[in-house]
Amino acid sequence: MIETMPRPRSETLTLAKALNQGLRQALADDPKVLVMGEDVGRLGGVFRVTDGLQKEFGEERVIDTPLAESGIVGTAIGLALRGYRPVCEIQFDGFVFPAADQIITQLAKMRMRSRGAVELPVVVRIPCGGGIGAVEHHSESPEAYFAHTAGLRVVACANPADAYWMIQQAIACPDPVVFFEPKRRYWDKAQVDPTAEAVPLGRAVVARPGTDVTLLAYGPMVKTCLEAAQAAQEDGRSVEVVDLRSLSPLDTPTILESVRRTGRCVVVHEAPVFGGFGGELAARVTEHCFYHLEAPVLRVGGFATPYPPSRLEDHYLPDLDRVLDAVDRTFSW
Amino acid sequence: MIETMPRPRSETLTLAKALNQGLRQALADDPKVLVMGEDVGRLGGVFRVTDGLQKEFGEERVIDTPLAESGIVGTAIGLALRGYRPVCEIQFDGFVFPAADQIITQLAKMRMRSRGAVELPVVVRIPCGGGIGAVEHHSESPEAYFAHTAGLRVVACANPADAYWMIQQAIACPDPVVFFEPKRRYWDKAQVDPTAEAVPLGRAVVARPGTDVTLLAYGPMVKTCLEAAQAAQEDGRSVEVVDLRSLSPLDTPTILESVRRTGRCVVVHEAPVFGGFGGELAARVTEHCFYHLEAPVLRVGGFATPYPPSRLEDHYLPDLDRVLDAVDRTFSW
Amino acid sequence: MTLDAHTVQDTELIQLLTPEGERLEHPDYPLTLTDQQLRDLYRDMVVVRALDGEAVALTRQGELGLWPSLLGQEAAQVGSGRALGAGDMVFPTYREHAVAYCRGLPLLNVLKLFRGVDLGGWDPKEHGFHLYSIVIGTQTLHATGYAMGIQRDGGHGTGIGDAALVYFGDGATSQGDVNESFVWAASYNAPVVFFCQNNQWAISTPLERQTRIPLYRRAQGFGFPGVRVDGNDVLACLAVTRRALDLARTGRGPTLVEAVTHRMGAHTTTDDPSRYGHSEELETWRPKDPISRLRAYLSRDGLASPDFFDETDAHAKREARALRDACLALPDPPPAELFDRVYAAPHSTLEEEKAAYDSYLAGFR
Amino acid sequence: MTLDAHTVQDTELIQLLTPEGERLEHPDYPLTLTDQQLRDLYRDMVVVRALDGEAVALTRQGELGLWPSLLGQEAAQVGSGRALGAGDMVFPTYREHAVAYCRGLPLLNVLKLFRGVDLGGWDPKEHGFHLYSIVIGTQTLHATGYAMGIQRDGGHGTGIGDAALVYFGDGATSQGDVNESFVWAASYNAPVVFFCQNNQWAISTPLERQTRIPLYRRAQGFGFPGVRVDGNDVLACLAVTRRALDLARTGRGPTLVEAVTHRMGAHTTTDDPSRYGHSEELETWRPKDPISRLRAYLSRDGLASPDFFDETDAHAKREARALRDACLALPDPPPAELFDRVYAAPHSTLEEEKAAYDSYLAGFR
Ligand SMILES: Cc1ncc(C[n+]2csc(CCOP(=O)(O)OP(=O)(O)O)c2C)c(N)n1
Ligand SMILES: Cc1ncc(C[n+]2csc(CCOP(=O)(O)OP(=O)(O)O)c2C)c(N)n1
Ligand SMILES: [Mg+2]
Ligand SMILES: [Mg+2]
Repeated sequence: MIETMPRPRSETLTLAKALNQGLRQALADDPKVLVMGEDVGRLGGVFRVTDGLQKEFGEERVIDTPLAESGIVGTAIGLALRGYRPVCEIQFDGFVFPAADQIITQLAKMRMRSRGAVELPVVVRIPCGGGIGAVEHHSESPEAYFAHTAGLRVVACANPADAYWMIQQAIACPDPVVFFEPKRRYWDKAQVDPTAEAVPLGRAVVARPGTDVTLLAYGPMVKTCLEAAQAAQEDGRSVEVVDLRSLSPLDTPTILESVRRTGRCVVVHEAPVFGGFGGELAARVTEHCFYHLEAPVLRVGGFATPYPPSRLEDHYLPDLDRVLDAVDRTFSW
Repeated sequence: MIETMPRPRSETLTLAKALNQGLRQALADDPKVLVMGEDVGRLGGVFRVTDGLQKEFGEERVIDTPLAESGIVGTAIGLALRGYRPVCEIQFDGFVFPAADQIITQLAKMRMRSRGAVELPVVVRIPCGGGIGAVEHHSESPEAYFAHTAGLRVVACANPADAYWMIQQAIACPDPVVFFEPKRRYWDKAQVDPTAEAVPLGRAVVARPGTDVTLLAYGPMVKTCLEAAQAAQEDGRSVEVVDLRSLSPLDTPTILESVRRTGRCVVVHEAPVFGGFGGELAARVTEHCFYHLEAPVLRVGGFATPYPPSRLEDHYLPDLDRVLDAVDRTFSW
Repeated sequence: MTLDAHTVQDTELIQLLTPEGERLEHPDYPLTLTDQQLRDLYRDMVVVRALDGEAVALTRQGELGLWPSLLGQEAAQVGSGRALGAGDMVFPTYREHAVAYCRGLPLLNVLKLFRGVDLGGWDPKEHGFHLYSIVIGTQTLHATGYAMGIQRDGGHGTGIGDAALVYFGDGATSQGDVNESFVWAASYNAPVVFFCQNNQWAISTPLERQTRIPLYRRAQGFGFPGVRVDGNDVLACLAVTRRALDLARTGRGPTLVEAVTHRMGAHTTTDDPSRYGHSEELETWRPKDPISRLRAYLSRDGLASPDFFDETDAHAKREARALRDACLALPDPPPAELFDRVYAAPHSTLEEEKAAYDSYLAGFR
Repeated sequence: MTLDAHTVQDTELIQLLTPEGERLEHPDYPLTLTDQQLRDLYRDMVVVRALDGEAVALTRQGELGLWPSLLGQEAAQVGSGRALGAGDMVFPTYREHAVAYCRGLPLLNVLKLFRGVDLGGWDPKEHGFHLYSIVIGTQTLHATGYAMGIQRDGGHGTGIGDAALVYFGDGATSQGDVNESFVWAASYNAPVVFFCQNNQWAISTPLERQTRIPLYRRAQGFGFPGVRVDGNDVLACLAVTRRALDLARTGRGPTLVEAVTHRMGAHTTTDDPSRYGHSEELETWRPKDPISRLRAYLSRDGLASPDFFDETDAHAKREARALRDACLALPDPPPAELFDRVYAAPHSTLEEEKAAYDSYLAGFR
């Protein structure tokens, strides 16, 4: 059955379905690939990203686990040590912290500890971000914690095509990968062509070319930035949007090339600005484009508060207006 | 015995002993103050910071706990809910991660969750940093994780006097405080005057005035920067050193005032530069001092690798030469 | 002495009221209640079921973001909730609506949380009812630490002291925090009662994935007593919790209570139990309904008149109606809520952000 | 059925060799060894004690940063280590030097770690011996996951399959991870043996702070067998571990072994046990020394000649001497080690940092 599974044709998929297809493909291509987590099997995941996979590949490969994130990641490490390639699902962003120790002190460091003898091709999938009217702990953006953790690769997909390819690339990667999925974009649809040439993992892409200012974003904020760029165009401003796709490694050349052209830069993420990954981007861009910058790199993001009750999240989350406001400020500097 | 305890006279203390005195004073001043952690009681802590406290205040107030960091912080939260002021010790920086969930999802967020009804005056003490020839997990600098976590206050002491005052201020603070102690400076000695006027928690200080360039540092790197400033003076360069003391909140005015005067800024910390707190400092300084800067803010710190074996730590840790090299680069821009 | 999991015989389940409404006696758990007290327990269960149902309806109508229904767990929650003393502190999960009700916390507070108006926002001290905990298992350590605080307050162990009662589910027993709380409670002999509502499911994950022996036995591994009680029997839950709280108050340390019950509905309003064979069980559990068995007992023994049942239903309807009206009248929070509840003392960095956002908003006016 | 902690009687301790060197039989743990095998076990213990002592000396002389001595735990480690099959995988803490020795891992590798030359750096596959784990308890989940991998490889349960053996201390039993590994191992019936060396101390923290009942009973709370063995009896440790591994290999799931032993020295070379009353115990434990009792048995029953003991001591001295020489000859690692072992695939950001640092260093040449 696995051998004869036909590669899916080009079709319109939601981001969630594209992930599902990518996981199915990975499971079919390599018998060592496993999917594990809370409710990923029979239920197919609370977002249905793993829908149907247990039925197709069995309970031994698509594993419903007990309820403990440290246990999920810790046993995934053990499975990887035995030659498997586990893909762990953390049910929601806010629930990754019980696994922080296994991810930060073990998953990230074991290869260095072994001087390269041990490889841990483990993927930790994390649905992230807000904007879905959820309760506490279900709308967070913890990427900065992991980007600062050496030994991990950290990526974030922003559209169905990237979702389909990046999840497969992450699974094929010999290093541990923390894989962020933009929850509120799960139902966005786009064409996915499995026969197309995939952009390498770790590469940023110019999602929309422009000449006046560069917006740096990843995951859920890419769409927001594209909308802002569209709106800005109507006021005659040409905004370039760079989708980072990967935070660690960071595709610095692509970023610098863009900012040197435009001379202005705004960084956008949902996570709190304070101590967030935007600081790394701003510092890096400024160091390398000091004489090209017409204005300081500005950051738009969440406030230095816990994620608020959902009736306040529209204030907390960067939206088109706040992005455009920052763009305006870079011009009025 | 508590009532009649005399306030200690001005004396020369090591940083470790100053913390010990500060803790003793806090325990004596407020019967609700507790000290808890692994080996803090009978042993007095692996660094002897809590030496003699259990003997003086009893096992009910200076508590040897079972071996689990989540348990330590989680029960400290419960004790705080009952009106106590627990001071938790995490034995080494690298062992804070099992407590990450209790710190990030509970300790930091409970006040907001309760709309202010609940206060958690909990202090989490973390000996941090390298340079002591230790094995893995005993030399790390995890401050960026906590500075990015809204709801926490994050401070770092750099000398005995601050150690003595800041630990007492942290304990008196109604909010949770993550308190970093520079391990390799535990044995540094200085005069501590308990009758002096303490600098408020959250305030940065100019540790050494200068006119040509500002060094921003905290914890163990303050001393390194002061040494670098001394060396630079011999080459006729006037280097100002700002000891941040607090990362959250950040004393932005003091920082900006300094950089606007000097026109140059170098940030120094032991943690990996990539995604580290230096990014926040560089981005913030640049945004507010754009026209004052003669050169981009440069960052000196650890590399994007796990903390290396101790025989390599001199390469990994910022030292006088690497700080001066960055200073030189800001002038040759 | 070793234990073979495959030959574990299911041991005693404490029951004082059969599904048919027959009253049983148990030597360790004597319970004498007045007719009024029995009717009050019935009313509690009927009312909370009605309030819970109203919340489900409000969610369907888009007025709440989500609702975790307690349907089927009324006896476990009312029985244990009514065992509490005024000074005790409850540490709930996100499903203890009936316990909140027993503690006198207006359920509107809970609806606020699920409407997204706030994150809980009540004062735990006011009703001896801590905030809801959504991160599974975390509250067990809070309860244990709180109990350690009770020990330090003095006067503990006299029998009149306070105790902590913490709720968690069958799935939660797999979390490290829950097991660490067992270590701490045993080590310090803390006055805490661990009340596990084993409702057979953790979302779609059946009990068997979490454990291969009855959960109450977990306590034996940590050196304190575990008790298994019929979680759909409000009288047994009351008696067993009372005894456990009494042990705690008198310095005899922690107890784990496993209340065997059933989540009769979906995990939450966003869940689809038809995907994981949850419905098959309903047939076996419906006859064990916690309310019908008490009603049968009250009627059979003439402890309540037909009018009482009608009045109770009418009262429940009124309560539900009032809850709905209050919910729909809830105002949205002002943006200031974002910034003003994070820290008790001023935090300069956050204040800078607030000022910047205020002037940004002012730009729109 | 409840359990009162204060009336827990200390239950059966598996022992095949008394402190006086008397050989006992146990129905569940038959053990027949050749004289040669018995002498080999003796030699193992003498050699590892010598190597361990040499490492302590090297630390005193500043050649190692730190050393966690295994003094007193030789029987627990050699007995369990010699029970392993070639295909089994060991997950050690930071103290299993004797197990490393039994697995054929040159101890120089371990000295490298404590000298700060690397962080471990050996290939776990080569000797079926995983890297040392310093973060308490983490390795128990790795072992359990590894065992789940064994189950998925096929051929498992036939008795010839592999198993995982994980070591941890008495203090570690309080960590969430260790308890989660019990949940997982029980839930999946994984072929893993949990070997707890209860050496009575976690640095300065006595066993009583971690638990109020014998640790082997923890397993009962999770539904799998727990066994208590005299950890200073190499024969009992061998027999008990063999049986546990056999259960794992034959699809009968996990076992917890509590080896009751004693840390006869300091926690590590930087520890000062005089501060916490550790020395008081030494008198009671010294007569139970794991080596002397086997020596007594070998001599009394004439299983070894006086020459053998002399030869063994001489051999141990030579080994220790060789280890010292090799340690002193260890070169410091080059800076490239900093960057080249982090990722398997190229990582552009780290490469940029490496290039920058290389040119920085070049500036000094
Ligand atoms: C740490 C953590 N992981 C995952 C979740 C998502 N989640 C919410 S409820 C739930 C199941 C809980 O099951 P159980 O403990 O039995 O309680 P019940 O919902 O049945 O009352 C899960 C996995 C969470 N809230 N916290
Ligand atoms: C998570 C974590 N917390 C704290 C420490 C510091 N520490 C190192 S060894 C030790 C005691 C361990 O005791 P035990 O588990 O009994 O093992 P033993 O050292 O006695 O062999 C502690 C607290 C650690 N290594 N990891
Ligand atoms: Mg449940
Ligand atoms: Mg020990």
